[in-house]
Formats: sequence, C-alpha cells, structure tokens
Amino acid sequence: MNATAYKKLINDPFDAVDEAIEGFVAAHSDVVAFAEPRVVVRRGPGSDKVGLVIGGGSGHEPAFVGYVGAGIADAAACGNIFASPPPNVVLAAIKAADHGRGVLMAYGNYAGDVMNFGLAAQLAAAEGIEVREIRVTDDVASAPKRDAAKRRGIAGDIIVFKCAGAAAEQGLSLADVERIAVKANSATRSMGVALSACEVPGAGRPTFELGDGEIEIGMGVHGEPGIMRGPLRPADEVAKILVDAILADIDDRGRGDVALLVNGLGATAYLDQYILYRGARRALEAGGVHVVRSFVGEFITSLEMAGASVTVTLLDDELLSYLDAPASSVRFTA
Amino acid sequence: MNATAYKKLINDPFDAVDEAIEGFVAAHSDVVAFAEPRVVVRRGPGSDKVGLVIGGGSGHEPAFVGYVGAGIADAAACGNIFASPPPNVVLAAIKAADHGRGVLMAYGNYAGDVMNFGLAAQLAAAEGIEVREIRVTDDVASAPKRDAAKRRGIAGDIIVFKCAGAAAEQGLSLADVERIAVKANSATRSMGVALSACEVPGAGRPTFELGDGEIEIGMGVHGEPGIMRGPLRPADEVAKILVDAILADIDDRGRGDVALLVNGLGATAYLDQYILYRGARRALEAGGVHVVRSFVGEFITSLEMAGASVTVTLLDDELLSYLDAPASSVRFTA
Amino acid sequence: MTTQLLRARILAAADAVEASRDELCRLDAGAGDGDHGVTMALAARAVRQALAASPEGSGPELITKIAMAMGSVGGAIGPIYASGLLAIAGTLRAPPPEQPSNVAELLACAEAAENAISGIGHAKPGDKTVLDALHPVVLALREAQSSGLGIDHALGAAAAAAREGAESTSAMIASAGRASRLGERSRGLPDPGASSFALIMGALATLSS
Amino acid sequence: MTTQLLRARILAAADAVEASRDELCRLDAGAGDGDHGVTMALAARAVRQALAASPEGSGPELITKIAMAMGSVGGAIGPIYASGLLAIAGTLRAPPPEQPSNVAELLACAEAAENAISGIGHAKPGDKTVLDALHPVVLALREAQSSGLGIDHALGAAAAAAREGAESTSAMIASAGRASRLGERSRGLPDPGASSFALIMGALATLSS
Ligand SMILES: Nc1ncnc2c1ncn2[C@@H]1O[C@H](COP(=O)(O)OP(=O)(O)O)[C@@H](O)[C@H]1O
Ligand SMILES: Nc1ncnc2c1ncn2[C@@H]1O[C@H](COP(=O)(O)OP(=O)(O)O)[C@@H](O)[C@H]1O
Ligand SMILES: [Mg+2]
Ligand SMILES: [Mg+2]
Ligand SMILES: [Mg+2]
Ligand SMILES: [Mg+2]
Repeated sequence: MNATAYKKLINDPFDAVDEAIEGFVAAHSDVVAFAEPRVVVRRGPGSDKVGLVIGGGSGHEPAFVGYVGAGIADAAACGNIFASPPPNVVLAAIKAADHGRGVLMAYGNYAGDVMNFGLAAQLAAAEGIEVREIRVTDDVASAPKRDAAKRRGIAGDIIVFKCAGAAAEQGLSLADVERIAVKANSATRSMGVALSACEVPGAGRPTFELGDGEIEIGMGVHGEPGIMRGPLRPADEVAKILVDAILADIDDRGRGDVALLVNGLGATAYLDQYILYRGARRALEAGGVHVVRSFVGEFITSLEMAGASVTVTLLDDELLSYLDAPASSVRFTA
Repeated sequence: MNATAYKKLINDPFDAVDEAIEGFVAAHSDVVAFAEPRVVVRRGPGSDKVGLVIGGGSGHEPAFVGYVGAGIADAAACGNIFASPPPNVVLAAIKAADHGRGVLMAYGNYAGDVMNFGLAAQLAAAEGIEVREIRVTDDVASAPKRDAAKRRGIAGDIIVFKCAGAAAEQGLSLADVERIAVKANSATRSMGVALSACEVPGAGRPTFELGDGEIEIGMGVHGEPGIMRGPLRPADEVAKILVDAILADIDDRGRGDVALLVNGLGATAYLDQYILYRGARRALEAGGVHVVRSFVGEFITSLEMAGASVTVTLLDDELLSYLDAPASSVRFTA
Repeated sequence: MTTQLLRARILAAADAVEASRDELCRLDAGAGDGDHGVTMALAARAVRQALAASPEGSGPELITKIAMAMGSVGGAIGPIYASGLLAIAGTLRAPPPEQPSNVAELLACAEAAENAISGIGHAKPGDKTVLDALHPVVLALREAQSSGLGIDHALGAAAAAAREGAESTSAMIASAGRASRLGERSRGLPDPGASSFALIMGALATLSS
Repeated sequence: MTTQLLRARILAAADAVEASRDELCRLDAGAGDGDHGVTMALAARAVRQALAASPEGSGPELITKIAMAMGSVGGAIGPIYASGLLAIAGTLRAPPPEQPSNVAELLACAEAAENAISGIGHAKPGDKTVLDALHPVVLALREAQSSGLGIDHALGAAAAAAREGAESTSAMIASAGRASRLGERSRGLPDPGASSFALIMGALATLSS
C-alpha cells in the first residue's frame, strides 16, 4: 500500500459524522431515535431501570450507535472522528438514559473520553442524577499488566456493554450494574493486528504507513502504534501471537470457559476474519481454554483500516447469563 | 492504490475457503452444522416444508453461509473463491434440504452457477427430488432492460433468499415458494460502485486496477468491469447515479413503497455506507418513492473490495410480510 | 496411447497450467473475475490427486476420474471440462478401440467433447470461449485424418490450431460466460478458458508416442 | 485589549490553525491517532461561528463563548482549551480590570489556564502535552512583568517561549494522553497539542495593540 489518500464515499468530510448518524437513525428508526444530533437513544426505553450510556469518538461504526437498544445501551453519545464527544453531548445522553435509578457510563479508556465524560458526570450530578462509570481497559498491548488500569479500551467494549446492559435491563441497582461492568471488564482481554492504515476524513493522508508485506501487532483502534512491527504472517501464526499474549496476561482462568470475539477493523474480509477466528480458537484450545460463545464480524472498526483483533472473556455463570440475555440493538441481537 | 498484492490474514490460499467455513460453523454451531465440508445446513431443520438451497462461489462472505437458518435457507453450497460449487456439492445441499416437498435453488445468474446447479438439479431429479430454481438477476448495470433475464445477481440475492425462505417456512408449496421468489426477484434492482479492487487468494495481484481518485460504476460483485469509469465523486452524487439508474429501469412503481438495502463490498467503512444510504434514501424520496424497510451493512461482499451497492425492492403487502417474517440466520435476523 | 503415456501427458498439462497461473488470472481479470489461473491450478492439483489415487485402470476409466477432478473445481470451467472429458471417456469406451490409438479416434474424441461442451454451455464458436480453441482442433484433426497424418503430427497440428484459435479470441466480443455482459469492452484480451485449453493441448502434444 | 483587537487576534489564531491542518495531523499520526489537525480545524470553524453569533459582549463574555466553541469539538484537546479559557474568562471578570490590558493581567490569565488544564488533565510540564508550551509562556510573562516589558513585547516573548516549549517536546517521552502508552516510541516528533498551542500564541502575537 502506498500513502495515497483513501477513497471514501462521503460528502464534505466535516459533515461525515452527522450524515452517517442521520443515515443510521433513518435506517433503524424501529430501534433508535435522536435525542439530539449527536445523541442516539433507544426507542421505547425501559422505565424503572438503571440507564446505560455508551459513546466515544466516531469512525468506529457500527460502534457506538449500533449497541443502543433493548437489553444493551439506552443512549450513545457520539463525538467527531476519533474524538470523544464533548460534555454537553454526554450530558444529554445521560439525561435521556436516566429514569431515576441512576446512570452508568461505559466507554473506552482514552484521555479525551475520561475528561469529557468526567465533566458530563459532574454536570449531571449538579442536576441530581447519580452517575457511575466504567472505563474499558481490555487492550493488553497498550500497557503492561502492572499498569492494567491504564490500558485502552477496544473491542472488549462490546462485552462490557452487553453484560452491563443486560444487568440494567433486569432491574439491578446502579451499584450492581457497575459491579457487573467491572467484572466483565476484568474478565476481558484483547489484542489486535493492523495490516493497513485508515485515514481521518479531512486529514488528507492515512494515519500511518505500513510497508508492503508488513503488519503491526498491538495497534490501537485509532491507529495508535502497537508493540511490534514485522512481516505479514499466516493467519494461524498471528492468531497464536494474539492469543498467547492474552493468555499470558491471565492469572486465574476460572473454569476455563471463554467467549471469543474476533473483530474486523474495517477492510479485512469476513473470509479472513473467520480464518483468524479458527486459528484463535485452536490456539485457545491448545492452551487449555474452552470456547463456549463466539462472535465474528465488525463490531468496533477503525474506519477502513485492514486488520482485526481478538477478544477473550473468562466466563462464569453470572457473566454468561448476562452475555446470553436478550438484546435487540442494531448490531447485537441475542 | 497501487497494484501491490493485498495483505490477507489467511494461511495457504488454497485452504482459505475450507478454513473460513470451518471457522464459521465452529463459531455459529447454535445455528448451523456441516452436512459435508462445503455444505452448511441449518440446525433443527423444519420438517414438512419446501427446502431452500442457496449458494455460489466463496469470497462473498457472509454470503452464502450467513443466510442459513430458520426462516431463510436450509442449506448453502459453497464453491471456491468466485467459482460456483460443483454439482456434487449442490446435490448434497439439495438432499440435506429436502423434506419430501421439493427444493428451490436460489442463486445469482452466472454461467458457472447455471451449469453446476443445473447439473445438480438433474442428478436430484434422477433420485426423485423435485427441484425448481430461481436465478437472481438484480444488477441493472449488467444488461439492458430488454435482456433483463441475462443480468447478474448481486445483493438482491438477500431479498430473494429472505422472501423465498419465509414462504417456505410458512409451509407454501414448491410452486408457490417459486412464485414468491420470482416475484421478489422481479421487484428487486441493484447497482454498485467500486472504489478499489479485490484479490483472489493465490492470484498474486488484484483483479483490476483503479487509478487514484477513480471509481467504477456498475462493477460486478466479482470485479467484473462496470459501465462507467470516472472520478471519485461525493457520496450523494454516487447515490443519485445508482438510484436514478434503478428508478429508470422500473416501469410500474406499484404503491411506491420500497425496501432499500445498502451493501458494503468489503473495505468500505460503515461510516461511508450510512452516508451512501442517506444519499440513496434522499434520491429515492426525491423520485417519489417511499423507503419503508432498510438494511445497511456487508451482506454479500467481494473479498476486500472497496465500494458498495444499492438495492431497491418494490414492496406490496405480500412481499413485505415475507420480508418481515421471523428469521434467525447468522447474518439476517428478523 | 498407452495409459502410461496418457498419464505423462496429463501431468505435462497440469504442469503447464500451474506454470501459467498468474498469466491466466491476468487474462481473466480483463473481462472476468480474475480467478481462472487459480481455478485451473486447483484443477491441476485435483487431477494430480486423482492420478495418484488411481494407479491402475484403463484409459476411459482414467479419463472419467480426470473429468470428475476437473469438475470438482466448479465455476464455469469445471463443468465445461467435466462434460467434455466424460464425452471423451464415453467415446473411448464404446466401441472398444481396434488399435491402441489413432487419428480417427482422436477426432471422434474432439467432436464428442465439442458437442458436450456446446450442449452444456449453449455457446458456439465465435462466442469467445473454450470452444474457439476446441473447434479448430476438431477441424485440424479432420484435416489430419484426410491427409493421413500420423498421431504425433496430428496432435501437433491440433495444438497449433488450439493456440491460433485462442489467439483469435482477442478480437472477439464475448457472447457467453461472465464476460458476455461487457459488449465491446470484452474485446482486446484473449479468452482465458480458450488460452488455458491451448496450453493444455500444447502440453499434451509435447510428448510423442 | 479592546474586544475588537481580541476578535482580530482570535481570527488570526483560527487562520493559523486551519493553515496547519495537514501538518498537525502528521504530527498526531506519529504517536497518536492522526486527527489533531482536523479537530483543531473543526475548533477554528466553531470559533468563527461563535464570533459571528456574538457581535457584542465584553472580553470575558467573548472568551466564555470561545471556550464553549473549543470544548464542542471534544477529544482530548476540547476540554483542555475549554477549561483553560474558562479560567481566563473568570480571571478577567473578577476583579474588574483597572486598565484596558496589561502584562500582569496576561500573566494571571496564563497562570489560571495552566492551573485549570493541569487540574482537568492531571498532567504536568514534561509529560509532552500542551502544558509544555503553556508553562514556558507563564515563565516568560513572569519575566516580562518583572523586567517591565510592554504588552506587545510580552506577548512576543510569550509566543517565542511557546514555540521553544513545543519544540522541546520532540525529545520527550509522553506521560499523558493517547501517546502515553508508547514509552520510548513517543519520542521524535513534537507533541501536536503543544505545537498547535504555539501556533495560536504566535498568531495572537502578530497583531500589536
Ligand atoms: N457457456 C460457456 N461455454 C463454454 N465455455 C464457457 C462458458 N462460460 C464460460 N466459459 C469459459 O470459462 C472461462 C472462465 O473460466 P473461469 O474463470 O474458471 O470461470 P468463472 O467465469 O466462473 O470465473 C471463460 O474464459 C470461457 O472460456
Ligand atoms: N491529560 C492531558 N493534559 C494536557 N494535554 C493533553 C492531555 N491529553 C492529551 N493532551 C493534549 O491533547 C493533544 C491531542 O489532541 P487531539 O489529537 O485533538 O486529541 P485526541 O488524543 O483525543 O485525538 C496532545 O498532543 C496533548 O497536547
Ligand atoms: Mg482523536
Ligand atoms: Mg470465477
Ligand atoms: Mg473467472
Ligand atoms: Mg488525536
């Protein structure tokens, strides 16, 4: 690949986010509605439940709007491309999600999100809404184990959203929904690989460059540099590198049952994703871990980046029941 | 984009199809099972119903395996990349789908599929199974209106599979399921645009080349040349070109209600797909047509090709009821 | 033709196809879907496996196995070769050949294959398909028979005719197969299926009896 | 500073940021996510709209509007500017300035902004952030005040300090923000946020009172 600008099917790059959300809400008006231009809420919200607000920068579609719906999130706050939504947008999402029992905010652990969601929580508290938060930190490539709380959130988001959303739907208290979210996050680890770059609309150039035949292990979901650049390898080897790094990070495997999620970053074909899934599953089972739930597809993308990530969640009966509980968002149904 | 080989997350290119299907069946063993290595069948098949067999070349994932499940197809026959499955594979799918009330084969209209599915139907007939077929011909760019029966099948496949599968699930006779399939196909038109190429694993080079800033309107879902090459344009203009070509092909709009499906070809971001959806919907409504059902995502891809297609289906109450009927395949749930 | 020579010829054809994988993909990329070299390479692999799995057996039996192997790759080219080769196997089976192999028999095989292929694909010479390389083979073998050529020379003439036939497809507009929807734009490159068939004929002719 | 001059300075800063969009994206691509130029350009657009929508109003009122506009872009940089600018607006509001504008007031603004930004982002000078360009501004204004410089010269010194500060971040390892997870690999390029801040300071200083 050379560094020529990517071809995109967009109009004015500055309008891309709003137009895409407008398209999303128009296409899925049976599931979602606008609260305001950057806040998408579920239609027919459950009452008397804890609200779940998710969100983050755009460019990760179908995240985050795709996870708004019964059994998952009540509202998604959408930022500019790869930029956290500002506090007023998050606040509007909190208000839309609040039914008097408090609101949990779940988002990936990035400096911008931490500041903006944090400010929004302060504003909401000033209006009498109780807000807690979970910062997803599943990317094992982004910090060593001793700094696990500093890690980035990538596709593990989806597992945390699903479990927390199910707990909220079942009427648990804010403290209990938060506990489930924390537990799901602690049980979840991911690592990704990038094969080619993406380009922020309007930036005029890809975010990074990879040579022909070169890949980057551990790259972030916004193109943040990873931990190892090397030659393109067979999918099974890549799967093993990712799975081994994940397994090495786990101290206690519990009963050894896991959910395995393979996330396509954008340009990588389903064909490849399923081959990577197969390799990851084999690597896990060779490591003594049993895959009992599987998800393959594009869940949280990096625009048109080529590559994929592997996410492993250790399951006990409690997490499994929340993972399996009914859900009817656009991107995740159960 | 230059013509450097694409980076793929695969192992031996010759094993890619089998490994991907193996991954798919392992990941979704709650929905599907193997009948034999290239034949994927639904778990818990309905009895006393007409069988629906779908299939075609691989490289279009999630098609065709993603549409096997209750309410849609009973079996998918998978070929090599961009190559129809051979007669014995289709025959095995027919046998797996047969419950004594006959089998409808639904597939895109390509010379290879016509020959292989046709031979399989003859073999099945020799074994006493009644087989009918529908060749999907939705791609308006592939032949003029007077030769509509010669057109290729692209994303319209999904609409035809869904309607025929629902009719079969509801217990209709083979003749009636065939009638619904024919009706859905006649009501469905598509046109696509390619922004960059894909590469058949093992071919060592992309199937075609597009210059920087160049797109091709009307390109087929295997990279077959389209009808117009030109500069990259804003998404709204592209949407209008595609929609206008589709509308110009329709003589009778019925009551003017349509389903709109935007299909990503592989590398194009969801962000772009939803922007294209928005533009297509506006173009349709400007043309006096009302969008009542919407689908956006990757339904039938061309490996990692960048681009998308727009599919429009004219709906009456009968087609709408089959489109809305319950379904639980991996890629399409309702 | 001894089955030993037949096996050697088939292996030579498999070699030739595999060596041209990229080139055949390139030709198919022009107006098709870019996979013809890969599909033919998969076919060659299946053929090698079939040969290895059938160390015994008569010529017709072997050709039936090869037909199944070629058919197993599917696509457009699979059933074309399968039907052509099954027709050849049928021709060789009945009536049992009086002599080991002669030009008349070769001609009968080529005619049977052509009929079978146009039967299954509804194409005719001039449509820019395999038939544009196969039909000249039939004509060349007819000519060889009437002028009393020996089998090796007849095969050589057939291979040359296939090559010329394949080359002639460059100027044609496709009327069958994937490229048939392109009209004028299908002109310019030779048909991939005709080209691979010419390669195969060339390989078959390199070994003399 | 008259509000007319303030508006002109803000527009000059918006121009400077927009002109460097690609370059700021390039810097952010190094260890971040490649969007900083786009985000700052969006911020510049929002600032222009805010100015156009508020033709009247005092300096503090205007700065509050600019703070909201900068904050509206989100990301890491949005709340950084919003909190810094709101602190400046607060400083200018109370107590009401005795004179139109002086170096002491400028220094108070810079200190307030630095405090607010390190409060919200928990970063400190040396962490490779905006603060590495802002902290030198505080030092330069302190120096300007003690040596009795006029406001134009003080602003010039502040801009130069910001530029040097931003340049100095090339050698730093990031300890805050997106790049903080890269360790050694975050070295080499200057911090994008420090660089855009230096551009803004430079633009503010080009117009003299
Ligand atoms: N109807 C037909 N009759 C004869 N040959 C055909 C027909 N359709 C296609 N072919 C041959 O098949 C070739 C393409 O083979 P291949 O690329 O393997 O199949 P596909 O078109 O399925 O990708 C064409 O070049 C042509 O020679
Ligand atoms: N915690 C922080 N404190 C101060 N400045 C920060 C902090 N985190 C990030 N920044 C600044 O923000 C800049 C990145 O801005 P931008 O690219 O717009 O945001 P994002 O990281 O969300 O993409 C960094 O270069 C740095 O100067
Ligand atoms: Mg960003
Ligand atoms: Mg093909
Ligand atoms: Mg082909
Ligand atoms: Mg950034």
